[in-house]
Amino acid sequence: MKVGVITFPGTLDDVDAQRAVRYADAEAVALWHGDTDLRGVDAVIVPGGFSYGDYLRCGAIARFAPVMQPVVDAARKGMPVLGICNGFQILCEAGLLPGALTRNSSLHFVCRDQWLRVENTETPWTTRYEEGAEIMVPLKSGEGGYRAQKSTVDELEGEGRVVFRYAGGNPNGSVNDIAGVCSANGRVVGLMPHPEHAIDALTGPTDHGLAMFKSLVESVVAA
Amino acid sequence: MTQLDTVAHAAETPDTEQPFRELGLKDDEYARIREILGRRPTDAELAMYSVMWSEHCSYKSSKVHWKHWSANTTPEMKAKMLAGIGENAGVVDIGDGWAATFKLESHNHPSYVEPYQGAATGVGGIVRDIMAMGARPLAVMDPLRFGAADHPDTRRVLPGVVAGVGGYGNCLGLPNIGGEVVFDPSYQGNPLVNALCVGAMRAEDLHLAHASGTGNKVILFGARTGLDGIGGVSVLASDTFSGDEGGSGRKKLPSVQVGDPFTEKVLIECCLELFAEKIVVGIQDLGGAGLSCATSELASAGDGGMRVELDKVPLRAKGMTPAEVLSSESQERMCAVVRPSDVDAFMAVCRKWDVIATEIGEVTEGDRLVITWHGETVVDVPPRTVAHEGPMYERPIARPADQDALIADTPDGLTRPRGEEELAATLMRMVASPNLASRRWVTQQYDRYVRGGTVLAQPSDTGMIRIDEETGRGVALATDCNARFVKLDPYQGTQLALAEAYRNVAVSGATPLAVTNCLNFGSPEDPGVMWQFEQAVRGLAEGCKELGIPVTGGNVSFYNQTGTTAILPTPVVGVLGVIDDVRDRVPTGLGAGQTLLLLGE
Amino acid sequence: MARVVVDVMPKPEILDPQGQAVARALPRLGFDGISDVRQGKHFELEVADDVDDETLAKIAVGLLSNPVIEDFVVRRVGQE
Amino acid sequence: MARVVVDVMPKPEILDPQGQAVARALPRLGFDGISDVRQGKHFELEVADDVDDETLAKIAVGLLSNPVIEDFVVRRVGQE
Ligand SMILES: Nc1ncnc2c1ncn2[C@@H]1O[C@H](COP(=O)(O)OP(=O)(O)O)[C@@H](O)[C@H]1O
Repeated sequence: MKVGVITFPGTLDDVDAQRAVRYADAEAVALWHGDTDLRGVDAVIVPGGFSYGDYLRCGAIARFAPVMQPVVDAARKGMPVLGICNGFQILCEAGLLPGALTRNSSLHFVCRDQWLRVENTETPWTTRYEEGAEIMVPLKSGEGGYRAQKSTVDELEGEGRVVFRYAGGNPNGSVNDIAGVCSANGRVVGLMPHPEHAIDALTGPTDHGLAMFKSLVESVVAA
Repeated sequence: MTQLDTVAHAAETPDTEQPFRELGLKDDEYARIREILGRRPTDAELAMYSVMWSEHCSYKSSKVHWKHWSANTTPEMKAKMLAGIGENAGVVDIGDGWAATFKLESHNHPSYVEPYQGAATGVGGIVRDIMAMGARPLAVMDPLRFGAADHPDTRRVLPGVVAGVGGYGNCLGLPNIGGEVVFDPSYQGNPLVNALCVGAMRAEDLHLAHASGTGNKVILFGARTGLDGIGGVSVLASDTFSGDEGGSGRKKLPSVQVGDPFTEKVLIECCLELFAEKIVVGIQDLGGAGLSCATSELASAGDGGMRVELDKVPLRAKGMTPAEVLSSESQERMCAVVRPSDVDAFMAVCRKWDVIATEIGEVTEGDRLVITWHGETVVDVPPRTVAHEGPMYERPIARPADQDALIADTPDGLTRPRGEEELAATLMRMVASPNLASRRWVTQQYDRYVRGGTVLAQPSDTGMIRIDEETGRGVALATDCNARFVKLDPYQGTQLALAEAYRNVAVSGATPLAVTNCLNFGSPEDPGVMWQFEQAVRGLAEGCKELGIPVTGGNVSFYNQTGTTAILPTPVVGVLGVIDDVRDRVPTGLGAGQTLLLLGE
Repeated sequence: MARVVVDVMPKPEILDPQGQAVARALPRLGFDGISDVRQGKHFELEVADDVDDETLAKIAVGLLSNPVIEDFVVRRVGQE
Repeated sequence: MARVVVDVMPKPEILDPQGQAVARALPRLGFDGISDVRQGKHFELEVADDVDDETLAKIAVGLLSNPVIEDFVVRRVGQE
């Protein structure tokens, strides 16, 4: 199975996302921001970084890249899509996920090993976790505060669409400690922390993130 | 618009007064330029010489002491060194066909003026040095020194510097794998912002900065050239510069550069693709001294001359003079030498990354660097005289008169804590003291995970990154300097800095291989400072010989002082080691059930 | 050529940590009498004369601001 | 209470990577005719009536802007 990993100018964690895909025994396919089709992949990861420098607003310019149109189309048809950090911001800007990410309440960039609670294990990216499981993965962002209209937040909570919640302290002022959410059909997931940096205890704090990529492979194969 | 000061015009008007003193040149230096050229320099030539002959670019006060490096480098020490002092950064063979390159550099004065941008552009500059060797930059470190932690100005400088190091490094996708934060009142008006970058490449991909092959094209690529930091290098490194370029009628220009890390990130990827396609003959980063430096150094290191059409340089500001274009310190620019047959391929790679690239000249026969402006010659110089044959000074050296008194004032007179309670209170005070307290406020603003190769970073005393995912080969780095020891005994204090960095690398499981340094001192015109400097260089060189690892490069930052009071002498030493398999690293910290052994006395 | 200004502000109900940080710093620095601070972005665009208001609004809403969290105001401030 | 607006902009000769990023994006999105974009900050302050212009200028220069690289403009926009 093939998982596409998009590179925009300024993307940083594409190599890490590709490595995580390989660790889950799938093939990583590099997608370029200028691509107009998805090269036959079964799922797409929009990785972290600072696309276009994130000078205007995180993800604001990347969402207009040519590759985003086929991503939006495929996601609407049910292709699994994962947005990590800047990728989450891009998916929000592109309207695939509700809400927006804003400046951390501390006003500082924060890089730390962060505990998360897995709240929804039905998405293709989280089936391998037990509900309520606590995992530790790196968080590293300056604009990670999740915000949305109250009605949107209520809807997300009511429909179980909060996928990850910060545990052991809210690092950025996100409403309801939200660390990650999913689309109405559950196929598109976005989160601020970086599971792709936690696939091997040699280079990350844990290997707790690997199960996300293994979940995907299982879900796609089962489908 | 004043008349363009061409070479012909300069020859006709030998008596024109020139503001060489305002540009930081001494009378004899100016006389020497006239002697070299056989006429007065043009404005553009004066700008070039003044910036390239500044302390910062020419090492005019320190160069005579480099004899200690060569005197203490044995053939065995040289064996693994692929590039050494004189290149943009040192390169060492780390086995399996891999080469690692690393260097420390200072951006002290700019970071005091504008902490965020000063620190950010400091990171940007050292990263381009590593790129200019043909390597992929892999990680950064940031040894920092600030004034007293509770001084109001430290509140301005420290958060800005840390945000700048983080803002730039995080956006480039370079993990920050270590550094230092030290507080001492001597740095109050003069914080130290040193930055280290380490990179790696296949040994055969090593690129050296030279322009050879007559007919090869000179291509400037990256950001546009603006009025940033015009004369910055001189004003920042030599304290006597008024900021005006002389005769151009411009008001005082900013000596501050603003960094654009996104442009640099794209430039990195673009360069790596150019290297991979093997279409770069020579490459040079544009740092302090901008195009003055890049063109003269490329030409000087090559086997011919060079012709540059300066008006082709893409500009950001209107009405810039040739002298300004040559001196601009606009960031995120590189200069490459490319075979004519590869120019199209070169441009295609740049287009892919949306990087502006412009052919500005070519390598010529002969040995002159000729620069034209809309067809008229404004520079015609032997490039070596600009880049490599600047002035050299034997500054007076004298052990400070108060050194004995300083040493005599031992800690023996201090009261010691007695009894449990006093000991506990002392311990609490130490733990809470700024120099021993947790560095988390700083380190958590730095991404240490990006690229997935970081094996050790904070809280370890050594940073370690994996270079080869198949074999696990990696490098370890530590930077250290206890400047109070150096003040007491610059020779031994510097050796202690070396020994500490060496030990930190060794205990991580890596084998130390090479040394870089950033020598931060006061004014070289102060004989006491020069004594510290000479002792430090000799100490480091002889220490390296003892340990069997060479100094491969470094940086000198003089004039770090407030008024006449110099900072503590701060020769920061960086040691790089190699580890065959990073899985064998030794992490810091104890596990349950482990036995604690003390080695040594 | 005309100069166009676009001001983008966080919506009133959205938390504005930057503005709050300024508001908290003011009394510490001895400045009293400032009861609220909000921080947004200010853009200045040089615009050809044939760019109409509708286009400017599209740029403001589609690119310069995020309607989920921000409001914007477009003003033409002068000819050049 | 009065409302005061402070606009802070990068000095003209200083590189503005943010504005450049927007300027480069616009043609890609199909918006032509915008020749230059500069991006700065926009502050809105609620100010007691006895706060004078001198105080406002001090706040603008000391806290809201960085005089090394930025210019600012203070405007009183209305009473509340
Ligand atoms: N400026 C900095 N940048 C990055 N890491 C830093 C910086 N300062 C300190 N660190 C890291 O924080 C950790 C603790 O630093 P420090 O307290 O200086 O250690 P030690 O006193 O044991 O040398 C180390 O891993 C060090 O590399």
